[in-house]
Amino acid sequence: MIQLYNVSKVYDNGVPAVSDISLRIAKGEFVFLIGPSGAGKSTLTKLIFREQLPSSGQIFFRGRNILRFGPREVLQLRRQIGVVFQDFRLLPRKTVYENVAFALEVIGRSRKEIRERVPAVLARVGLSGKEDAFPDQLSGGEQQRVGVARAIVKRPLVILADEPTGNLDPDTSREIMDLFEVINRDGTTVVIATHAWDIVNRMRKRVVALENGRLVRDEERGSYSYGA
Amino acid sequence: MIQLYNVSKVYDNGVPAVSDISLRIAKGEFVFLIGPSGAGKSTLTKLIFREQLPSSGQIFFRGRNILRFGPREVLQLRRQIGVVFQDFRLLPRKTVYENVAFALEVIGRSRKEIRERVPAVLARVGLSGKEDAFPDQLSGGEQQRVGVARAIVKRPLVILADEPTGNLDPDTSREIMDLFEVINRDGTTVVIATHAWDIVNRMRKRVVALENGRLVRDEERGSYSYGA
Amino acid sequence: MALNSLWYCTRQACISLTRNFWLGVASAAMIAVSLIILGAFLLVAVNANQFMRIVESTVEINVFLEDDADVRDLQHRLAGLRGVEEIRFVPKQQGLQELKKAFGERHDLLSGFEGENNPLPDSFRVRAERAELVPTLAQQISFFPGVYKVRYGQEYVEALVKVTRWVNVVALGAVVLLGAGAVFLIVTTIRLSMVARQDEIGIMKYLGASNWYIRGPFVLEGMVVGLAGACAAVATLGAGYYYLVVVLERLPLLFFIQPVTDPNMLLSIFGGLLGLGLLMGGVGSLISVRKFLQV
Amino acid sequence: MALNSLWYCTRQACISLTRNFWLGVASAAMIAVSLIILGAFLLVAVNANQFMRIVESTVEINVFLEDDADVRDLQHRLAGLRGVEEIRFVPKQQGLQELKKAFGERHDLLSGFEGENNPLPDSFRVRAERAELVPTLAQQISFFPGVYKVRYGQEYVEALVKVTRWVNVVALGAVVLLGAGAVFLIVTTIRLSMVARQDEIGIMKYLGASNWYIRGPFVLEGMVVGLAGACAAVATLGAGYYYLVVVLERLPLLFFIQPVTDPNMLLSIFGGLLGLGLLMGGVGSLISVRKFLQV
Ligand SMILES: Nc1ncnc2c1ncn2[C@@H]1O[C@H](COP(=O)(O)OP(=O)(O)OP(=O)(O)O)[C@@H](O)[C@H]1O
Ligand SMILES: Nc1ncnc2c1ncn2[C@@H]1O[C@H](COP(=O)(O)OP(=O)(O)OP(=O)(O)O)[C@@H](O)[C@H]1O
Ligand SMILES: [Mg+2]
Ligand SMILES: [Mg+2]
Repeated sequence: MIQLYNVSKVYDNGVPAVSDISLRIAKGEFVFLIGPSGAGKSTLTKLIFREQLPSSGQIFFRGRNILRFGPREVLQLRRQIGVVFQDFRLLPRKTVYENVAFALEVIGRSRKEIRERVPAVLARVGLSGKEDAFPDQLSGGEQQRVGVARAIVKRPLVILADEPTGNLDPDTSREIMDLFEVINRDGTTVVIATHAWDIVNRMRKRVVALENGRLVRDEERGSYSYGA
Repeated sequence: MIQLYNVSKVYDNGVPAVSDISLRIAKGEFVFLIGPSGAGKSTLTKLIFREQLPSSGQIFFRGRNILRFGPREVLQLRRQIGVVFQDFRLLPRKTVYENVAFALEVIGRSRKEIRERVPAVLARVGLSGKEDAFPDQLSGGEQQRVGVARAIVKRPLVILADEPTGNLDPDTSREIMDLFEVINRDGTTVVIATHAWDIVNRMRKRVVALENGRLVRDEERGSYSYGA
Repeated sequence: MALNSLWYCTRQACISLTRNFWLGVASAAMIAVSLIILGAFLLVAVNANQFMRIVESTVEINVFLEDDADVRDLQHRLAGLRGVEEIRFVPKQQGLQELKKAFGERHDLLSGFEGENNPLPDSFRVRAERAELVPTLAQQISFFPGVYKVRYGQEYVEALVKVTRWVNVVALGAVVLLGAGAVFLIVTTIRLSMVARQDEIGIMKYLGASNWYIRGPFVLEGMVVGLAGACAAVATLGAGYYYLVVVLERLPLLFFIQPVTDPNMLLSIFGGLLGLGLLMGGVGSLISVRKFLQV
Repeated sequence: MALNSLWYCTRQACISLTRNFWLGVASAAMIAVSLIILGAFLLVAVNANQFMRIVESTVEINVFLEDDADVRDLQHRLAGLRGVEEIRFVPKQQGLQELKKAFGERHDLLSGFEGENNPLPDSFRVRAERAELVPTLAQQISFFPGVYKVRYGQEYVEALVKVTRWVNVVALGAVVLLGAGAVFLIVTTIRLSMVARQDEIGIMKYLGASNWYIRGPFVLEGMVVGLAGACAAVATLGAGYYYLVVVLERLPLLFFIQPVTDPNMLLSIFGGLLGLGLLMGGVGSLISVRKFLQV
């Protein structure tokens, strides 16, 4: 599904965020991306849906080099990926309902389908009753769950979730992670960057650990630990 | 230090975020505020430094009713409290150094003192070398630590930290919490709203639990649990 | 699908307009102010032009005839000239009357010249279509048989021609400058209001929204705001101009200030302003969004 | 402490200006465009006023004397009148010469009136300070001993007075309107650019920053931007006006368009524009920030 070959990213100000990473994620996998703060987890996910372009290396999505994509193909790429952003990135002038519906409108779904799916997804992340609230009328955890709902509502091929439970209590975190697992069982590839060591240890999925922008560990059924 | 008497907050859109809470926090205490997502933790902290006004009830800070404060006294109140915001609220057009220095400039500290203290604090939260970066050039966890540095640099009477480790890995989270404990030992009152159950359980401080806007538990040397 | 998109754009634009009501009002007001200034100047320019044409129409060529001139033949010749607007024959008696009138109270000075003693010749008064044609016409006429002398206010005509050209150049220049200024003001306003939405546009891009999907509502919103501003401008200008016309009519002595009331001309000015507002709103939004679409 | 604050404001304003360079340039350009329009109109108004005054100065009262009038005494009386600008004595010979000139080529008509036969009386030509004084003066003079008749172009003077009043009213109205428009444009621009910083201001408030601490840099920045825009406007207007003056001088026939070149007048206009830019930038920022300080 996703392949990275010797990918490096040096930001404009000279910070090397990701260094020489090669990685292969197959269709249907469930991957935890772990590492200390500033290790390059977010940068790696941004490279995959082309928010950022790598300084060197190649990135393939479904066998095609995304660095050669034209504008239309970039759109298609992003429509096939559901992203949960670490900083939420909700549309501030749209209600919760509209924010989630927007992800479906973008991919051209019918209004009927939107009216069915959006409330169902909001219920699954525990936001029933908050449909008409604007993002600045939500608690931190509620905003985060809107981000999760927006990513999963379009049933994408791949879900990239960057720290999706950072503002959630343990119970809700577990529910959200279970939700990702259910979606993964239906065949969706899931990549989650996280600091939730308890959940990583409990779920025993593939764990990819970064440190200082380098890949330091890649383990099936791994646990939360990195470095020496 | 801080007293709340029958405080309730109903937001403009009719959401009752905090209901009839009475609470007393003595000088030098260390309090964890816990509760599920949307329980009203952030609202409670916002009430204390007068970002929000309660719908009913009284709030006292150092024996004085903050609801009767005029503009000048509100400034004084806020200068005596160091706040870590759940959504960081860094000044986007200032560098990391300037963001932290701003908290000292506001309370009228000399430039010499600023030049000494800011780098020291940045070093303690592990951000040495990031002084000249702008907030949008930082990882999520780095931004959060800038927020922590800004709150503690002015050595306030009270620290209100809203989810200060949500974007930090376990090791860094522990370091930050240890930092708060050190500061608390020097006499600073510390109130931390958090979901980090592991840290709450390890540190064994006073725990105040909210659920649906109500105070459901208040326990010295408590552990992370709420509800029935 | 296309209809679906149109519906989407319209709905989004409506939502955005109501949720950002004050931003929209501010932008519309900016557009209105710009267009009022531009429109007021257009009206001034049109009126200046008409005023010059009225002044021009007062310029006459005096053609004095020999005593034995063939009046009919000359009349035909004059009528055949290009650029002649009007020809009037003035027999010498009438010429004397006019001279007396010019003398006013002292006309008794001329009392000895009545009847047979009238020393004035017969003459034609010729009006040209434009003042600048007068010198050439005068020269052509002077060669006609039976013409004793041709006279016109040479200095006056030359000055008039120069002033006319100047008024035209200045008016055109000012309208172009003001137009450019208005366009600049409008585009900058829209761009400034767009900065606040920069993040929004970026987020939409990351969600895979196509450029037109993002632009559409903005452009429609811009057009609505632009049209609203232009309507306000046209209403203000129209009312102000109407009032001015009414007031000027009440001052009969200001005979030489005859405001333009040709409905076609006024409609094309006001219509042009409306179109400009619409266009500016739409194109301005389009250009402003473009900058933020490079994600 | 006060010095410290000033230093802080200056430093913050400088940092902000360099980091938000394009926003500053856009705002300055908006201010420049507004002030250019306002300034251009001020110049037009000042020139129109001067033009009217030149036209007024051509209005003369003809005072015809009785044959036995005491010229010296009359001259004294006329000089004693309020509102008289200039008095000129015209003996009857000179009167005849002027009449002949008016007759132009046909002056031979008057050849019988030379010397003793001259039917014209001696006269004074009186110029008033302002055209509107002419009717009153004429009446006063007509009662003086030795005055045979007083004449002036009554219709002409009345029309002139009305036009002058109109030009003044229209010019003042337009300047006020354009000034209000410019102020509105500038304030709205600053407010729009402030929306982008709304969050920033809120954060500063929550950190305990006093209102002046937040406002200071914004106001200083606004003043710098306003002054920059005003400087651009004054430079453009100054160069354009200088060019116009030079061109008009080269057209000697446009005798009646004498552009205002009085340095005091021009300096006060340009200085006023600079002050307006500075003030608007500062006050505009102050007002705009205020809205966001209510936290
Ligand atoms: N836009 C940017 N410009 C410059 N440097 C950046 C930018 N974004 C991130 N960085 C730097 O790149 C490094 C990796 O950042 P990244 O956001 O990928 O870390 P992360 O693993 O997601 O950390 P966290 O767990 O704190 O979110 C950090 O040192 C950060 O300062
Ligand atoms: N500005 C607001 N306007 C309206 N409702 C609000 C606003 N802020 C919060 N709320 C609502 O008030 C309730 C409590 O919110 P609060 O932010 O205090 O929760 P919290 O305990 O901090 O949750 P979290 O752990 O997710 O941050 C929530 O239901 C939320 O939707
Ligand atoms: Mg990250
Ligand atoms: Mg919260």
